Amino acid sequence: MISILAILAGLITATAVYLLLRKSLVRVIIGIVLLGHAANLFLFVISGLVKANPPLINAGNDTVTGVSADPVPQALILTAIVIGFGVQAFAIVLFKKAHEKLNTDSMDSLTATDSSRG
Amino acid sequence: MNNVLTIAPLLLPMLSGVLLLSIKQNIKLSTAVYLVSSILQFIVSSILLFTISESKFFVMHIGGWEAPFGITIAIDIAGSIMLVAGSFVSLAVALFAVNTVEPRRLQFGFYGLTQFLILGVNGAFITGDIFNLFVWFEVMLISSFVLLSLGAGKEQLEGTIKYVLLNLVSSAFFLMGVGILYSATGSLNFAKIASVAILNPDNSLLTLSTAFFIFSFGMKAAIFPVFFWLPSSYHTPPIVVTALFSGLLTKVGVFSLIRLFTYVLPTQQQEFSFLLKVLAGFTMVIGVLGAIAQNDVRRLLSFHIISQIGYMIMGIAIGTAASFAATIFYIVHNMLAKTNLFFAAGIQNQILGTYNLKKSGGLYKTAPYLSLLFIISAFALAGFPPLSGFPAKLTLISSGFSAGEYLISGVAIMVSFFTLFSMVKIWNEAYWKELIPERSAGSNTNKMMYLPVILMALAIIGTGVFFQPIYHLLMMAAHQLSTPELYINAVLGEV
Amino acid sequence: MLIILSIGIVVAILAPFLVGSLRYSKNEIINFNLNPGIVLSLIPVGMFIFFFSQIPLISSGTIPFESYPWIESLSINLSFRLDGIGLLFSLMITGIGAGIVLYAGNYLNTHEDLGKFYCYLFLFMTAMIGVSVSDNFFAFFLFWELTSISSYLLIGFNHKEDKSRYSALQALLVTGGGGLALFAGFLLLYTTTGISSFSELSIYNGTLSNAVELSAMILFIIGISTKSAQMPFHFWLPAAMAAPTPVSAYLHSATMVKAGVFLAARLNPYFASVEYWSETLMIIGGTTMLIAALMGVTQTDLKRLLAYSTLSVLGMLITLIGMNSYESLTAFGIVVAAHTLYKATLFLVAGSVDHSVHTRDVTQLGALSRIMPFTTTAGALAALSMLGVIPFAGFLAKEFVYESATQFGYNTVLLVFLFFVTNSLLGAIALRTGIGVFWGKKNNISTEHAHESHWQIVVPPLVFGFLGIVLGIFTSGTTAFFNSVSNSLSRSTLLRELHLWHGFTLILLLSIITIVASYFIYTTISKKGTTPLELKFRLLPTALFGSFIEILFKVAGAVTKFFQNGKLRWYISITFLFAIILIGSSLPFSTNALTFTFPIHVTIYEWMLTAAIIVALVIVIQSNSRLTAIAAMGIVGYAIALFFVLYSAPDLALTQFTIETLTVVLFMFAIYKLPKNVTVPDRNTKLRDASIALSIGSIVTLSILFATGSPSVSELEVFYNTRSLVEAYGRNVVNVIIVDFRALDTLGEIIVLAVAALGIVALLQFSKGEQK
Amino acid sequence: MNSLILKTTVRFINKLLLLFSVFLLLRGHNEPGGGFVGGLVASTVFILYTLSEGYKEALAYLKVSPFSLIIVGLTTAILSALPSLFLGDAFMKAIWLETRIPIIGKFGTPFVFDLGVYFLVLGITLSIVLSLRKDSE
Repeated sequence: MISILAILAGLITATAVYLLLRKSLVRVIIGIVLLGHAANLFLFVISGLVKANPPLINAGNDTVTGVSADPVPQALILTAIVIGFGVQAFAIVLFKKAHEKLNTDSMDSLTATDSSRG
Repeated sequence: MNNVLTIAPLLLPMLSGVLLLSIKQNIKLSTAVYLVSSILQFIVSSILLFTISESKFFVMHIGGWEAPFGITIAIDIAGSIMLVAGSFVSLAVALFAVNTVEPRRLQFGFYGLTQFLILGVNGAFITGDIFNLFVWFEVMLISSFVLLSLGAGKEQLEGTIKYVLLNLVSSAFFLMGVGILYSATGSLNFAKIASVAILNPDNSLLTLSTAFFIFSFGMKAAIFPVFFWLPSSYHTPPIVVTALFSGLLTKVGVFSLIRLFTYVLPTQQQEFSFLLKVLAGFTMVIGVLGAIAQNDVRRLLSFHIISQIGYMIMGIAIGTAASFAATIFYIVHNMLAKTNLFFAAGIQNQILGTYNLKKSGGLYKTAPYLSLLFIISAFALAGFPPLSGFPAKLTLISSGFSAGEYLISGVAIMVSFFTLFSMVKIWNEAYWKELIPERSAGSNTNKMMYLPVILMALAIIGTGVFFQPIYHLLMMAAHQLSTPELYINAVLGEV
Repeated sequence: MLIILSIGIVVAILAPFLVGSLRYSKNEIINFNLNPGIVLSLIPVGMFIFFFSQIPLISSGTIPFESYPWIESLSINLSFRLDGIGLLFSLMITGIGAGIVLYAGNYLNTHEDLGKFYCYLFLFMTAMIGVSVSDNFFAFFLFWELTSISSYLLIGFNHKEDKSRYSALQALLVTGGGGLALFAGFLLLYTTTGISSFSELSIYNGTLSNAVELSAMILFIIGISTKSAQMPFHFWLPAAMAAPTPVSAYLHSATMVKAGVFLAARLNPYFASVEYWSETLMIIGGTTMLIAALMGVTQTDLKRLLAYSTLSVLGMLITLIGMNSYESLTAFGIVVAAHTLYKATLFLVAGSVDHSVHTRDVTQLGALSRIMPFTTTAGALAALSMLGVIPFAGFLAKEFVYESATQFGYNTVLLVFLFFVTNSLLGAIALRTGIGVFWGKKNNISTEHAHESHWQIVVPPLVFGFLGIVLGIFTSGTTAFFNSVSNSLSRSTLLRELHLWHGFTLILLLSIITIVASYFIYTTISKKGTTPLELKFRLLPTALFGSFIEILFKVAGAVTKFFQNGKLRWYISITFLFAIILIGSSLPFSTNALTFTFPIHVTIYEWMLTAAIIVALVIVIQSNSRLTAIAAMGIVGYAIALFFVLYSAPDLALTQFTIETLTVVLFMFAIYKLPKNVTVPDRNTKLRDASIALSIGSIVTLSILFATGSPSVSELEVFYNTRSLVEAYGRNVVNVIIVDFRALDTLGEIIVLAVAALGIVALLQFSKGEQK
Repeated sequence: MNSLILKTTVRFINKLLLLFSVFLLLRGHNEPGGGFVGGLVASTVFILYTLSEGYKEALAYLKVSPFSLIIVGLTTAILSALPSLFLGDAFMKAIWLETRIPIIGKFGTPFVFDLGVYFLVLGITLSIVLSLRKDSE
């Protein structure tokens, strides 16, 4: 299953990259969200998969029993998801605002800050 | 006491950040708190630097969980040098900000945001954990996003979009690098990873994760060819924000690269040395050419940041103790000189109402003190003795010569020629050229605006003139950096 | 010597205030006209007296040495050594300096920037003394660069004129570039030998590799040639005449331009034994002295005439060092001294004339001897010295030059001829500038308002002019001193008596013929401006420099436009291409095995989820409707959450579900009002982007497959699983990690959230509030 | 959205959701849940209220500004990290009460920290959603 998920992570990344290269602001921002998903999935898959044994300590035990999922990447991904959410939320609103102010949906028209007319 | 001192670089900006946010509507009070906190942070980090040179490392295991299980904060000499320089820059920025930032921005939490930015920067300087580094990067990034977009002007929004997109890509790759590293070593702690890496220098997964990190940190440091976000965005916010960014942000990327090749994966430096040299050369050259092509002071200086980053990358690429020492000082020198040039540009804009060099002029006559302050920073950047840029270039290039790296050192020397040229370009246009109609300096500048500029200029002169004790410190820092065993022992305990 | 240098710096800093207060007191408090030039000239006079008093000591062979630590660990010290040549230069700098300070006090009396002028001038003077006495390479470099900076500021003194600014830029770039070469040269010697001072270098007996020796030599020669305006870097010097005349007199004839020559002299004790050093210097110097004299003689502007003759003499000095014979090194010291005296005088005289008659064109000037008797006297004294008439110092200098040429082992005839031609041309220039202006026929200028200049302008050149005779007559008294000068230029020590009169020799005959030839040339060339020769050798390099700047701008513009073209999509493409190259090339194909296993034990749920994600991805890419794309994006997120459920990560799943929902809600709030703007990319763009995307995707997939090769239980996992309940009192290990084991991450995380929220509110409300 | 059904439903469901969010927060240390998810669920209460009544009413229903929730959350979280420092221990070292408290179980600074997260998440979600809502009106 690792192989499938690895390919999936690759496909999500590829889609994200493809979207980042599109003109439309909306697609670019979707690309950003997908890239975040890909990175999280990457982190998840790369540290191995364990089915149906979450890192929880059952009543009566002092430690996690059996071959359980590694809690470390889970904790990292949790943090990464939340951070990613914060940053993406900002980016979404930024795009909305930019669209309102600049009145464009095209990435290609965002060239004002690099023209050397200054 | 050492406990408090170790966590203070995080605790102080964190506390003052929250405090400043909660009192943001009261401008007088928050200004006072902001200044006091900035001064305090500088004092504390200086105390840290003075005390650390005796006991070598300040290590704290957050939450009391021993390394490598918890998150470790480990301050070395290099880190504390960065803290002092960083807090000095932010103090100067604070002094500049209280005189220039308009109340509206303050009501939206400008002061607090700068504190969180500094929190992220400090965290990146002192953390001993790779994922924690990611978190501090994000703290720094989101604060910079908000500072950059605050005000929501058209250009600002556009610049922020470019900045945000490219940096988010870099964050995603950072995370992937962490994943590979964890999978390869089973740890997130620098020292632990390093000890594993030293035992298995041939582990090719380490090389792979290093590539991810070089990409991500390189992007943050704005090296060739991933510097685009910087010139697109740095000139759009108010100049004080640009000054703060130029002093801190890219340097964090560079410093993280140093960390990567010293305390995390010291065995990988050799592997990437050649690539880094190539990148360093291109970064220097493309950056300075970009600077020459500009007519807007802020853009010119922004491209300059890139060019100067190339020098630091060169130091990392050479990878000797001497070159690490030189790179650390080069970062400090650049923080000072660059920030000050942006300040000077800001005052220039206050007087002339424009950043455009074609429309500028007359400052030599109308603002003689500004002229002096500008020329100190500009010549420092070009490496004239006895200003800070001289020992910076001297140590860096001599470390290159000593290591037999003549080609890249030669490029570095050539680029200083063009650096000089671009600085003189500003001088000729904005200062010497006659401006008709003439504007007088007194019209809309606040005398207090000069205070941080003078402070910085004194620091530029001081670090150049009194370089001997600094050099001593640098050599101790470099000794730590080039002997990862010291770090490993300090963090993990004698094994 | 540190004291002298410190005084110089302090005076430089105080000068603007002094000038300001003197001007103020003149108007307001005391009605006493004290010119700042008079006050300030006392400083260099004092310094001169100090250096003068050192002559007996130095002549006796003693070399005072002081050293102050600067960056000891790098062997960078402020170490000073006052040897013969250092003393000679210090005397020149302070002596001429005193005159210049006095002179400028009147010459620029009314100039608004007089204060700044003195500041730069004293900075320069200090820097020059520093150059002369520094022993440590880096101390030397410090002062060397300071001369470049102060010279830059002085050349651009009339900064409002485009021409001044351009000339200053030219001078700074050429000398600054040379400075960098010098820096590299010093560093090269330092890093390969550990030597950091001239005195160590001059007795260095170790061996350097040929490559190091050759590159250091080339670097130094670049430094020397740029500073001393040798071919092909000579063009900045005539342009530097844009500076006020006292500056030209001081920097660009008497002192700064000699710094390069001085460096050659300083390095000569070691480098004389290095292959090609002497030959290179002779070729460069010889070319420069001949061509500059040829170019100079036809000039019509007084300052230009003098500038070219300076160039020529600088070439001669370089040649003399290159010859490296005992005679030539003795001649070197005397030529330096004689040239300084007569050239400073002539420049000051030119300034005086310009000040009075308001032209510097020799074809217009003439018959000023009646109107300006003192200026005339000074001019004549200097011209006679330059012409080489007995008993002037210039005569002595010429004698020694000819002697060293005739005594030189090979190519004697060529050398003698070269010196003869150059000297004759220089003599003609002397006649044009020092004689023709005053005694020639009265030309078509109005001399109605012409007058003799103020004493402050007349006295310095007169004194210098007279010193030219004094030096000539008291030759024998200076023997010991000039011997100490020549001894500091080479490793050997030989003593030699100096006499003004050598009897009737071949050399005397040569001297006489030279004067005759000079007169002949002077009468032949009546009026001429720019000649084809000058076009080739001045304007060409100037034009080359100009086009260098132009090309630089063009290249810089083009490169910048190429990389930073404003197109975000280009930036992203390049960024990903970089990732592909950097990371792709680090993939461990050769060492690690891919852990690709065919999915056998895969449940139907997993296949469904996989299919859902793939379909959603296709929809995201293909769909023209935003809403559909956003919904499909949500499906990807939810499917991942379900994978988290399947693979034992309930907390992740919970968070992913809520976050995904929130993100979609945010999208709806923010985006759904946006207008539809469907642009279909063309096939090529699609293909290009798809290949970038797929490359990155494969890198991600391959990285995972390579890295999951050796699954092992990490010690972290074990630690957390066993301690979570016992020490942190929680059964949910992931949550315990988040709030306890790695709580600092979470603290950072919530700060990110807080700042993001703050930023979002600011984005939405900032401009709104402004409108109200 | 002035649907009466929605309004009634929201009023009924709100109390339940709020209770659920506290439940999630409390059990987080032992079962999936925690301050973050709890905070998010709590915020849906007010988001639903915004949808049914409007953002001004939602603000009134909340009684405090979302921004002050952020500050409270941040302050709580940071304060929970400090006591150990005063005791000379490492930053953020957990301090636990000896006695167990009903429902929560062991009470200690990590719980306070999680509480801070809860408030902060509630605050940020609301400030984002409400200001977006305000912006589009």
